[in-house]
Amino acid sequence: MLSRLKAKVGSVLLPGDEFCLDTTGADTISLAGPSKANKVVCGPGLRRSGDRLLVYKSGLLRHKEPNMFWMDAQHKRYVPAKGETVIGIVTSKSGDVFKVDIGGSEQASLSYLAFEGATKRNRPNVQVGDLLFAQLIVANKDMEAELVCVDSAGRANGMGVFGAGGLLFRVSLGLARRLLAPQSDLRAELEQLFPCEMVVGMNGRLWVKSTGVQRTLVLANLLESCENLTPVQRRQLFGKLAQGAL
Amino acid sequence: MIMSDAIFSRPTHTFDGMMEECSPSTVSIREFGCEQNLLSRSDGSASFIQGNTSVLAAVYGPAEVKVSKEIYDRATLEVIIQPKVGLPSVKERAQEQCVRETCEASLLLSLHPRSSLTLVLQELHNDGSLLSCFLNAGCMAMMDAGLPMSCLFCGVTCAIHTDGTIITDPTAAQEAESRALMTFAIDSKEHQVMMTSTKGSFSVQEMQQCIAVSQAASEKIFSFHRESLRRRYSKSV
Amino acid sequence: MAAGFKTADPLEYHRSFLKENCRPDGRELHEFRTTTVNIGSISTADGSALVKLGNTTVICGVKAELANPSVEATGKGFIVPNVDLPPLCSSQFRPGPPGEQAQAASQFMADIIESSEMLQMEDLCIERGKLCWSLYCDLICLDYDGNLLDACALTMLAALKNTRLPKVRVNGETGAPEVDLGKRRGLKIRRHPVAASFCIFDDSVLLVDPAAEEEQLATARLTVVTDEEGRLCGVHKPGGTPLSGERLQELIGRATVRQKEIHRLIDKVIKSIV
Amino acid sequence: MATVQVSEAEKVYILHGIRDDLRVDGRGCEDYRHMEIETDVVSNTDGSAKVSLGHTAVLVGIKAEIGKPRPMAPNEGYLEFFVDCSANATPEFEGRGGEELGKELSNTLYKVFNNKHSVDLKKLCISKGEHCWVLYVDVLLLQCDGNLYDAMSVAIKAALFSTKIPKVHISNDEEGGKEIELSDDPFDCMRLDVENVPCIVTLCKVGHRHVVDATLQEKACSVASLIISVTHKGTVTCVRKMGGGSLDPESIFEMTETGKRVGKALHVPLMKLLQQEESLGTRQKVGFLG
Amino acid sequence: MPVDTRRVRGPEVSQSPLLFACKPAAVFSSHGPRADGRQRDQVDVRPVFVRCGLVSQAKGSAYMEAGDTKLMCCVYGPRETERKDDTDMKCGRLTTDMRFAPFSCPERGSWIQGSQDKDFSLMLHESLQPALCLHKYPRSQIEVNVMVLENSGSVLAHAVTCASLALADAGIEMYDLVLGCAIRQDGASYVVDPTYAEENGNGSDSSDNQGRLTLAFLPSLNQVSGLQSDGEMTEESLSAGVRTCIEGCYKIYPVIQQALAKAVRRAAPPPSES
Amino acid sequence: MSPMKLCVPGDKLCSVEDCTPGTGVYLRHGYIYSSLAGYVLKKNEGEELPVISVVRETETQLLPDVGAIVTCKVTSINPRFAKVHILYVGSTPLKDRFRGTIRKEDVRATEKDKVEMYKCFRPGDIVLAKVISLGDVQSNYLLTTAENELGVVVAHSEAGAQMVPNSWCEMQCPLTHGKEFRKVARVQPEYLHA
Repeated sequence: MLSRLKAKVGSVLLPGDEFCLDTTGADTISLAGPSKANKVVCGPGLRRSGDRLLVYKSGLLRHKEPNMFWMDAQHKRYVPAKGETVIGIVTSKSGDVFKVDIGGSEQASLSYLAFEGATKRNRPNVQVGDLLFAQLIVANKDMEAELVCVDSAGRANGMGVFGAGGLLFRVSLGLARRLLAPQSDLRAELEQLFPCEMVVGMNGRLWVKSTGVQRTLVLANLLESCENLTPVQRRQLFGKLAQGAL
Repeated sequence: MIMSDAIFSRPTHTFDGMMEECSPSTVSIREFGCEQNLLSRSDGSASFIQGNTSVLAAVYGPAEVKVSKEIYDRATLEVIIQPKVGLPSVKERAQEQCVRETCEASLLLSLHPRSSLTLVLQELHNDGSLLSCFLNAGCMAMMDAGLPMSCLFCGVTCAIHTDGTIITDPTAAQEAESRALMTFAIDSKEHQVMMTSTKGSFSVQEMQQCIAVSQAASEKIFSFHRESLRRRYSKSV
Repeated sequence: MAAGFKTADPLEYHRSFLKENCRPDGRELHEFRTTTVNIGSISTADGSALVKLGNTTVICGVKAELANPSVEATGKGFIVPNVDLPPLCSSQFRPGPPGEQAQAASQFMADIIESSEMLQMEDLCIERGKLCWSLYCDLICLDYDGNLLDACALTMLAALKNTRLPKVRVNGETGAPEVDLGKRRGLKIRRHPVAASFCIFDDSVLLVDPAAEEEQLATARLTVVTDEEGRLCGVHKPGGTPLSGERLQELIGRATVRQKEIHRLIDKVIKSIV
Repeated sequence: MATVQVSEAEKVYILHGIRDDLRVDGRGCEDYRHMEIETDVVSNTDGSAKVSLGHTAVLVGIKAEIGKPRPMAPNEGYLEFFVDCSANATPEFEGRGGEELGKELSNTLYKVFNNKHSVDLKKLCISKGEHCWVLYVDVLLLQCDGNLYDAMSVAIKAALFSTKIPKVHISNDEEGGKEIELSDDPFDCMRLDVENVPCIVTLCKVGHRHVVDATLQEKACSVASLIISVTHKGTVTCVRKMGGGSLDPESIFEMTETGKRVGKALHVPLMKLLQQEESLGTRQKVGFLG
Repeated sequence: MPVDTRRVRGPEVSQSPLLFACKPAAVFSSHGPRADGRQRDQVDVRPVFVRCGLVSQAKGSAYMEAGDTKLMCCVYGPRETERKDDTDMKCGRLTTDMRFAPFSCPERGSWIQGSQDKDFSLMLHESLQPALCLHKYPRSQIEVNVMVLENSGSVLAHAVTCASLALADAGIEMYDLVLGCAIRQDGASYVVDPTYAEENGNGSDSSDNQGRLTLAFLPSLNQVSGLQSDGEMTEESLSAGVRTCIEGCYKIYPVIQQALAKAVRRAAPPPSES
Repeated sequence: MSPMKLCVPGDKLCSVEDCTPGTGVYLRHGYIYSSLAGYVLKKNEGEELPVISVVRETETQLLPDVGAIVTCKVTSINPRFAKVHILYVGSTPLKDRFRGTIRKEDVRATEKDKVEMYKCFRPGDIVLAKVISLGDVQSNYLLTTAENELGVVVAHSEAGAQMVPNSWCEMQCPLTHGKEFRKVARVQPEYLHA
């Protein structure tokens, strides 16, 4: 009964809502290969139990072809997921790993060797308190999250320790995702407004650096206020700023 | 203790939280309302108002857990109830147990093993049906925090007046006049009884009637849940 | 390996028994453990009782002290029940102030006294507004093997039935109380509230009088308190698996039967002492 | 309690020495270390004393306050002991460690004074069942170098000796109640008779012998010790076995015998010294048992 | 004074009726036979009743009655040491906790452990430790919990005996059993295993040579593991008291041995001699 | 047959000239004393002196000792070690939980540097291991699984079903047929019907 599910895409669902995925149902949409097409992929907030699909987080139901569904929710606490890029703070060194706070329930670990060009002899220069941009290669409920600062080809690819300057602050996870979306209006508009460097972690941490401290601060404030603005309001605000003193 | 300070450390100015009200029609419960996401430091928060009774709830977690409280295959949930004045006493501890075990039954704790969840419930004003308000505020705050839940729940209090009539969601004065008081937590899936806590003596029939009335009242609260969520998400598309 | 199974995967271990409709200790699902009551064994207390519910052992000593009635209720005395779970009774309890479970149990005992009206607080008044009795019911668990609430409720009831207060009169001239420790009389117990506890296993199977391990593995716990007139004076289900009204009805039926059994037992014990 | 690490070789050396009545610092088995006593050292107390024994230093302050007699003894006052093991004395006292030792020491003091003769409690009664003097005895351990009990008891005796309790006048007011007036005159005061206040002698069993006033090293070689509080008459007000080992009944008899002898001998110069210091009126350091 | 928020609270102040008794309780006289008919100046201990293994949750347990003195002891462990330090690596740690039920004494006690209870715990620790083979339990701790249910005198002495029984029942390796005995010196005469009244009474008119002595003794090794006295005694009566107590310990030795043997036999049949 | 002799701690059993001390006894001044309450057991072994022991049928508390085989449950893992609760020493269940650690280098005997903890254990797994050290003040018991007979004996798949071992490093879920990596112990007969 995928049709029932699809009909709900974009609407609010609550924990406890459930859908039947029974393919033998009468109003199954006839598809060429039901077994293949009906293979529903459950994203965050949804889980399967037998032939039922259960909602366990409140939010909006989202859908991506062919059959991927997930719940889009507004949360503040980050739950690490594999493959996501995050901004972390190095909290301690122990043995051959760094402990990095990424805002999850426990600290993630990062090996000395997971940096571009790092070897046992040539250790990266990382100090406690440094900011890092890194990718999660292990993240699941049973294990400690693990970070790397290299891609599969062994390149830094933008990851690693942040340079001096810049400002780190927190935004909601939803805003971070909006900034990272492939066609983000928000991002485009910001870039028009100021030249700046911006790093967005999926964990809701944002690092910005612009020409001068004042501009950096304005930018940070602007982003924080974007949290609750409709696109129209936002454009008005940006417009005002563009004409303003800065 | 720190948690409760956090609640008061910020004025309740709101970002995208909103106030909504709902006037019940058939089963008579007082006007109730809820505001979500009104605290910035917690991972989820809600205030719940039933008539003049109001409760503020904050959720923290999943966060790091103390080794002594770590459970290897699920999250550790802690519920802290703060009375309006004074220190929590044995009565609050018993209520904490009721709220905690109800939350534990609805949360999917196994999805966050070896982590801690904390629910802080601050009584703002008590005008009867406080335990049900704790439950309602707690549920809304957990929803706001996006914790995985198998279902929602709500709390309903019923009082049996000395003349035998059943009053749902009684005020403090009505509670004082009643000869029995029952609070139920009802789940959103099957509308069954998750929690009961009673005071006074009553017959079996009376209790069954109260359960039926509470189940009817729960429908309203659950549809309110959905409606308030819908409005909240309508803003951010 | 059966024993191995028990510690390594206790849940599976219990399931394997429940499949056969029995329990690891050999009981049937709806069977209470052997209950014994012993009263008056502590001579330093004004009333005392020791109850064994299977292995679970609780002792209660009632100490009566003289106090001033509260301003709000000048014609009433006090009953102060407290439950302690010392580290002696199980390795799961640590030394220190009472934990959540002990506190919740204390509150539950206070609720039973209030809801059942087993004792009229007016009976504890000696002179209105001036002097009254405060009965401290101190309950100590000596062996914790589950179902604390049933055992505590029964111990408290038996200890109160056993309590005999000394004769007191207020001296008209000095206003000081005069106590005649030699002359004592019993309390008037008006109702006999009896608790019956259940737990639900795997969201479905219902067990009566759960042992410690069963309690720990259960998905819900429930305690029903009934008196001799079949009225409910406490339905306590702190959370867990949702139950339907019909299911509750079934449990209440079992609790009513239990009340009769226990009431008979107490009467027998009291008679045997006199 | 503060401990030191002692190697096996050191232990053997100490043990053999003691067997021959020769201790590492040259003392015999029944000798005390150098002791210094000062009284009236803290101005805002009613009585105080500081005692140092080797490197162990103890300060005792006594405050007299008016309280209500205990219901079981309406015509007596009472003493309250509090021992503060500050982390100054040794870092081991930081946190719980000091607190526990403090409890242990003060509990022993209650036992030592739990008899009718040590201090005349009836003298502390002001009006029966209503008012009495409560003496708060606060002990502060300044430095820890073994044998806390003995140093503490000597300091308490000295402090009690120097205690001056203001005289009290009771008058009836108009409503039939009683009014208590304290004398303002600093010389119009009551003194306590400390003759019967016991001193503690700690005997450490080292090898087959026992020693008085053990140092930390000697203590580390001992498995058990016996503390004995002895009055000037030689009666015993408290005995307590301390430490993780056990003792032969015969050695207990020997030790109590020694304790009595040493304790009795300790009182004589102590009282003399206290009276001397009193008569001098001025404060000066006086060596004792040097 | 902070209020105890973890217990059900009663009236602000309440007093024991004993304080207002019109007829004072019988005083302890220092002449003639003792109130319970025992002989003075003789090693006349009360008959003891002991049972091992009553508590299902504990590793070992013992219940003991001596006259009206009733106590229970449970042993847990060896379990992982909570706070570790260097000595724990080689040697196990013994922890003792002794507390009084609030109703155990003529006057109601507080739930909160007083300094006296802590002192008892410490004495218990010092009396037991010499008997235990702690080096067999590295990295772990053995917990001894004693609950006094009724205090009718000589509690510490009986607590020592009871605890050593519980330790033996738990299968903890020991060099010897530990037995306790107490005496009350009253002028020239003495009473062995004093009752509460004898212990706390004022005694004879002459207030000289009044004291209490408690001794813990390893009977097979002939060693004293615990000794405590207070009051005021001559050195001679102290030494005599120690001898009397040792004699008293030997009196209860066979009872304790038999109780243990019985417990061993009940726990398991003899192993086959193959 | 005469009933077996019972003894309590401190009972003098015999002289060292008559017997060799076994378990549950101690030596003092040339005599053997009992340190337990139990049955006195004498075992004759050939020419030598008989061994005298005191035994209790009720499980005497065993502490995990170096060399002992223990059964434990994995409670958490990270790339460097797995934390476990020790449930059994040999076949004796422990009443109290002791914690242990299996370090990465002690998981298997070969290719130690290539071990990935996540492919060896998961929380909840039941593991057979051997005690290699009692650890120091900071650490717990150190355990190893570097033998064929040691490793995971019971594991549950993501779907919650008990998995069946495929090889020494892989197990399979009977429901979903999904495969998961583990350091599998060579199954011993007594575990088959568990």
